[in-house]
Amino acid sequence: MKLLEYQAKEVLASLGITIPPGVVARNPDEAATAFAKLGPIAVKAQVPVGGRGKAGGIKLARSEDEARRAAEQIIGMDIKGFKVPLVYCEAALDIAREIYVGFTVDRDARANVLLLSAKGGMDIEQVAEESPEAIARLHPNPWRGPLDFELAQVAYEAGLGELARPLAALVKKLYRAIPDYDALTAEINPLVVTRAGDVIAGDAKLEVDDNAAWRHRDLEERYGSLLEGDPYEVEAKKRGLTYVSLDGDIGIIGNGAGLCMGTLDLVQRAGGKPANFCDIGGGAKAEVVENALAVILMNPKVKGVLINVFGGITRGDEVAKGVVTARDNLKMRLPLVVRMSGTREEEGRKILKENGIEPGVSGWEAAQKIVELTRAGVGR
Amino acid sequence: MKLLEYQAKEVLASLGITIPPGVVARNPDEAATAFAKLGPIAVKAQVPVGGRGKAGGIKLARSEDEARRAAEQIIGMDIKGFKVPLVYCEAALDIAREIYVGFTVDRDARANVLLLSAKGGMDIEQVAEESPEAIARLHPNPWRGPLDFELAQVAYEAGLGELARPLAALVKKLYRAIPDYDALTAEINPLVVTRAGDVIAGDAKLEVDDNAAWRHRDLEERYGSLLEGDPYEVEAKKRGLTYVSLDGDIGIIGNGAGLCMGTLDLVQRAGGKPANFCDIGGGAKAEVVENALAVILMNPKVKGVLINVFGGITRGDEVAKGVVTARDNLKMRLPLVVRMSGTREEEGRKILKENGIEPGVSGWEAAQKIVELTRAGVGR
Amino acid sequence: MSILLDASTRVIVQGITGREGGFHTEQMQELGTKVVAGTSPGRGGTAHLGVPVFNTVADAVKATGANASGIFVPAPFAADAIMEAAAAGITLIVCITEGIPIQDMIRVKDFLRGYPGARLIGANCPGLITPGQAKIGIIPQRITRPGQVGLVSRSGTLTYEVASALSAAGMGQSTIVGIGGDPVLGLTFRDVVELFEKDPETTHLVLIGEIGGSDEEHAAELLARGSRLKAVAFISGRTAPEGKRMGHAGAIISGNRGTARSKEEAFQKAGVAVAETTDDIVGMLR
Amino acid sequence: MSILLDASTRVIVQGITGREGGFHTEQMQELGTKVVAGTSPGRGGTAHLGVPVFNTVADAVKATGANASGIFVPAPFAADAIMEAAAAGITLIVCITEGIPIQDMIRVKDFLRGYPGARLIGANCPGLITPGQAKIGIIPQRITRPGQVGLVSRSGTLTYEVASALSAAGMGQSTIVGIGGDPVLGLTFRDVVELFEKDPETTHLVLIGEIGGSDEEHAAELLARGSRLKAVAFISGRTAPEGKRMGHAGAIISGNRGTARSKEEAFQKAGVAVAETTDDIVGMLR
Repeated sequence: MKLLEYQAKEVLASLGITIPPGVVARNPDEAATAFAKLGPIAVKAQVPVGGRGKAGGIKLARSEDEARRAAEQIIGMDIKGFKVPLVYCEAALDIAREIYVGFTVDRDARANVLLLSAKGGMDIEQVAEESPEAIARLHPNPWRGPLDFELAQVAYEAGLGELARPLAALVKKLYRAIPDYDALTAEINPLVVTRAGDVIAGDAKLEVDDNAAWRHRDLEERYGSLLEGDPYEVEAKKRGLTYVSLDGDIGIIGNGAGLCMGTLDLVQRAGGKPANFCDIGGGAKAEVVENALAVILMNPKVKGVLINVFGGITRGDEVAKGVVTARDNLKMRLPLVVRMSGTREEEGRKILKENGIEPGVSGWEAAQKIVELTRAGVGR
Repeated sequence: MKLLEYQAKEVLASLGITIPPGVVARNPDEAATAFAKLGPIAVKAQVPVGGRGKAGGIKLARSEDEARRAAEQIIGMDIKGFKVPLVYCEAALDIAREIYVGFTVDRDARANVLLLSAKGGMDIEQVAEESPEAIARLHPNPWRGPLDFELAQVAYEAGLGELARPLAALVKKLYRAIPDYDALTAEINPLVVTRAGDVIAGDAKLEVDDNAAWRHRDLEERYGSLLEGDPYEVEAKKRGLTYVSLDGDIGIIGNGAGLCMGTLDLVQRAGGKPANFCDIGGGAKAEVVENALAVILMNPKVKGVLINVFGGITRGDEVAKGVVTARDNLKMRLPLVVRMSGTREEEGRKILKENGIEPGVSGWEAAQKIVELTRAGVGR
Repeated sequence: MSILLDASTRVIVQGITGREGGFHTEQMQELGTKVVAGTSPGRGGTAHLGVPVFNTVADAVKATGANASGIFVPAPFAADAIMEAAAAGITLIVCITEGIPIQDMIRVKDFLRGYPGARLIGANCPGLITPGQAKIGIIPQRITRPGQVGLVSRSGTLTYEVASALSAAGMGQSTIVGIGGDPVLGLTFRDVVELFEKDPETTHLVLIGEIGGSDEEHAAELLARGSRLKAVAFISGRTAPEGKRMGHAGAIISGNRGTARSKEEAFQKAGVAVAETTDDIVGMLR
Repeated sequence: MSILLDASTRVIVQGITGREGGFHTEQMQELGTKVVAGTSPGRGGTAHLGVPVFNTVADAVKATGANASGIFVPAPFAADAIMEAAAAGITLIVCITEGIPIQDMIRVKDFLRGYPGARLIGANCPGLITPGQAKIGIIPQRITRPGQVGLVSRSGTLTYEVASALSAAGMGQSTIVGIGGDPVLGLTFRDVVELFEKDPETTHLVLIGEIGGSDEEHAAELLARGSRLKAVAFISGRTAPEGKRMGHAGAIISGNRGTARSKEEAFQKAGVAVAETTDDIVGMLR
């Protein structure tokens, strides 16, 4: 779960990190009120993706009128597929310098990594590419957390030695987001050092591990409803499916992430364009298949669906029956190709054929079939 | 700092542990009010030592009148040298069984140890002696804290397997007293399992490391004033001295705990009885010596004082001058023997003699001298 | 004739009384796996599926001399179960459970440093099987047959695909290891490849990788130093769009790292044939 | 001719710019100790007492090849300083600081398990000295002289007493180690005795113990297995009342454990002479 900026800042504030005074505004009037309260403000689009500045999602307002106009322009805007639901109006800071500080999971090290750089306010991936030496790194022990001497070392490495103490204090607070909130990313960019010497979170990113949602029901209750991005992904999540929207027109269902990704590859190789990634996990119960089909069919761009199920233990005839039932319940008319294997796979294929569904023996064969059928526009 | 029962319980409650409803009473009226509020109560003397039950410091009250009388009897009582400042009135529990659970520092293992026993409500040292197998032990890793499987194991070992889950939850909360409050001891005895199946702290002991007082100023502010035990120890603490009251009549001052203890041994060997242990630490500045002497002279039982200072780096003449000044400032008339060594120790001894203070060349000689002088009753 | 696991391995099942644990224990027993015990807190002293049940792994190890464990407990308890197994002296720990929080696994990985003898497979993996001898996990024995191909894979169902195809073509397997697709896991490709190199009965190697991370690249580096195994690699997710997380499997690419291309190039550089589809693997392996 | 420390040991001082650190660094230099650097956060790049100052121990080790450290930082920072030294590769860490919270030291002890090459002396100790060669800490060199008596002690001032008496009697010392009196500390009596056993130049041994804990008993157990050293032990606190904590030193007795009697009996059983007062030690050692 990727929190919005103002949500992430609320969490950081609860960990003891200083954030600028700010107010959420859902309409231009509220933005004007925010200005009245805070004075000059930045009006910022709240979307769970980066790059909103370049997309025009951040505007400075030096009057109530400007605040109102900024909110008018930003709310409802589309930024990388996310419709902006509200803006965050934040008091302008007296910036002396900007620092980058963030934790993320370093997959290769199987550990969390702290990244610290004097080049704050910039895209850290770009900094990493252009001047990797400008980023100091620390892999804290996951039970101990970062130790004082480690934080001092990394501050000196980053050329921020004179700020070693306030930085260590801040980083230890930021680190708490990992054990306390299962953060996969906890980033402050820029971390603003004001001319008064205070250290304040200028922006904040916080991604909470979905696998740990059961430990953080409170977060989901407080913030979850606002995090709607892609409508199909939202719907799929509600139905307990692992689903990612893509750009194409062929719906894909598979069991297992690897098989599912492999199926995307095959469809693309056969000249088609997948509309999604949808992993229904082990087994292949009728109910789950129906849920997956229902979500895929919500998308009007979809012209056909390929189901690729490897039945390790599941029986082929059962999978076939399930698919038929799901299709019938949903009154689906688009081309449907099903490739499955497992015990009784031939019986399964027979059932499919009898019900007007194209069976495939191999994934590659099935991929070619669905591409062919969707090109022909069957069912439309 | 050993907290009183009600203070320890407040801390445990802040860690999420269930405690019985209770009220502090400073006089019989407040105890009566507590009864009115809580019904049948235990009226418990609040002193930072064990064994108050045997000393008559705990009484059950089944009426306002009984509550009043119990408080009357208990408040002001002397329990092992502690004058009872107040009582804690606690609602009686519906006890199904009593368990012992506690953390303490296992010096030999250089680690904290969890002790868990189905024999709750008893003196755990007695249980340890009589049936050591009745106590299950766990040394949690100090960075990780106790892990779930470790807690399950120790619960089964203690014969408390059927309570493994609630016990694990409780012990993890109790453990927080270690990292959060620098607890040296955090003990719940008895841990009461009610007939309703709830797990409640019947009594609580919490000792906070004095070395970590700077991390827990809040605790000292909230509770410190009530923890007055021996008045000389309290006074010494205020003056920053390491002081322990003993039963005899010869005041002892030394620099270094080992030397100081060794001096006690020598005095006892020479037939005397030390009145205290007082370690003034490295060096031996006049001001510190004066503070130590002042505290020792508060005790009317003291008939003479022995100062034993090994001057590793300190100069003997300076120590001598400091002692003389301290004695004069305090107008001390009791016998004073000073044994010191270091550079210029002979000059130092000369200064002492000139000022009517007995110098000693070795600790043993000095110990014999002070015993002799106090027996003679010089200065009284 | 195998790595990690054979008919003599003494296996316990953590969570044996659960639905999944019970079902797969029976499958494991059917193949001949020496399942010596199960654990289920509060059920100690009973029996299930013909084996004794203990409250703790320590008890089970003490009573049965078990040296391997299959973990089928729910995600909130799985990290603890892995640590319990390691602390009890289990040297092969196979965690099938999916959906374990990443931070739990990061802590587990550090915990395991204290138990250098313990090997973890998974979590979120199908486990491993030595065809005809034993399995821990959920790989269907029906699609395997004994032989000389070592198979190591990050994906469950793709493993089954390939094993099926190999068996159908008469190419049996020495051991099949599903290492799991989570970002933080136990044995890596490289670890498993090293074991296959040392197993004289394994002559061929199939690696099934995925986008994300650099584990495939590290295995390729090892193979580049020279290998006696005839190897074919396959990477799934080559057409996955950048920056999208493909399922809990954690397959995600950022920048140039962890792309299918970088992995395929690493294998090619190491002299390992790279298959374009799983259907091609059998033919390329011959 | 010594254990742990000699004239070739390359020493840094953590907290060199502090009052204590500075004073004792000068003393250490006066004896000839090879002090190669100091650390003081924010003072990196400067010099103090003729040696370069670094911000971190890692920097100091990198620049000077230091292998030992004396720690003179205030108690709230001391545990971190010990861990910093170990992590930077220092193998002899001597922590003089007193008043470190016990829980900090318990965490440090566990941290040091990850650095088996690092030896910690203290905290809350006077450090160690190899007379005529080098010292780390605060033992006054004036009262020592080179020789063949190994001296290990939990108490600071009692150490000085005994060293003085030995030196005055013409019995020089190979190395004097003040291990400190805190309940949770680094090297124990047993560890130091083992080192003296292996040092061919040490022929005599003096142990100065204290009530509390079982470290003296453990050293006695080792000596009971046979020792080439002529040894005398002394235990202070024999008349301390039960259950009273004697100063920060943590000397406390509960039940029968850790009493002066149990320690003295352990030494006697091991064939080690036990002195009744420190004044008796020299005579008994001859």
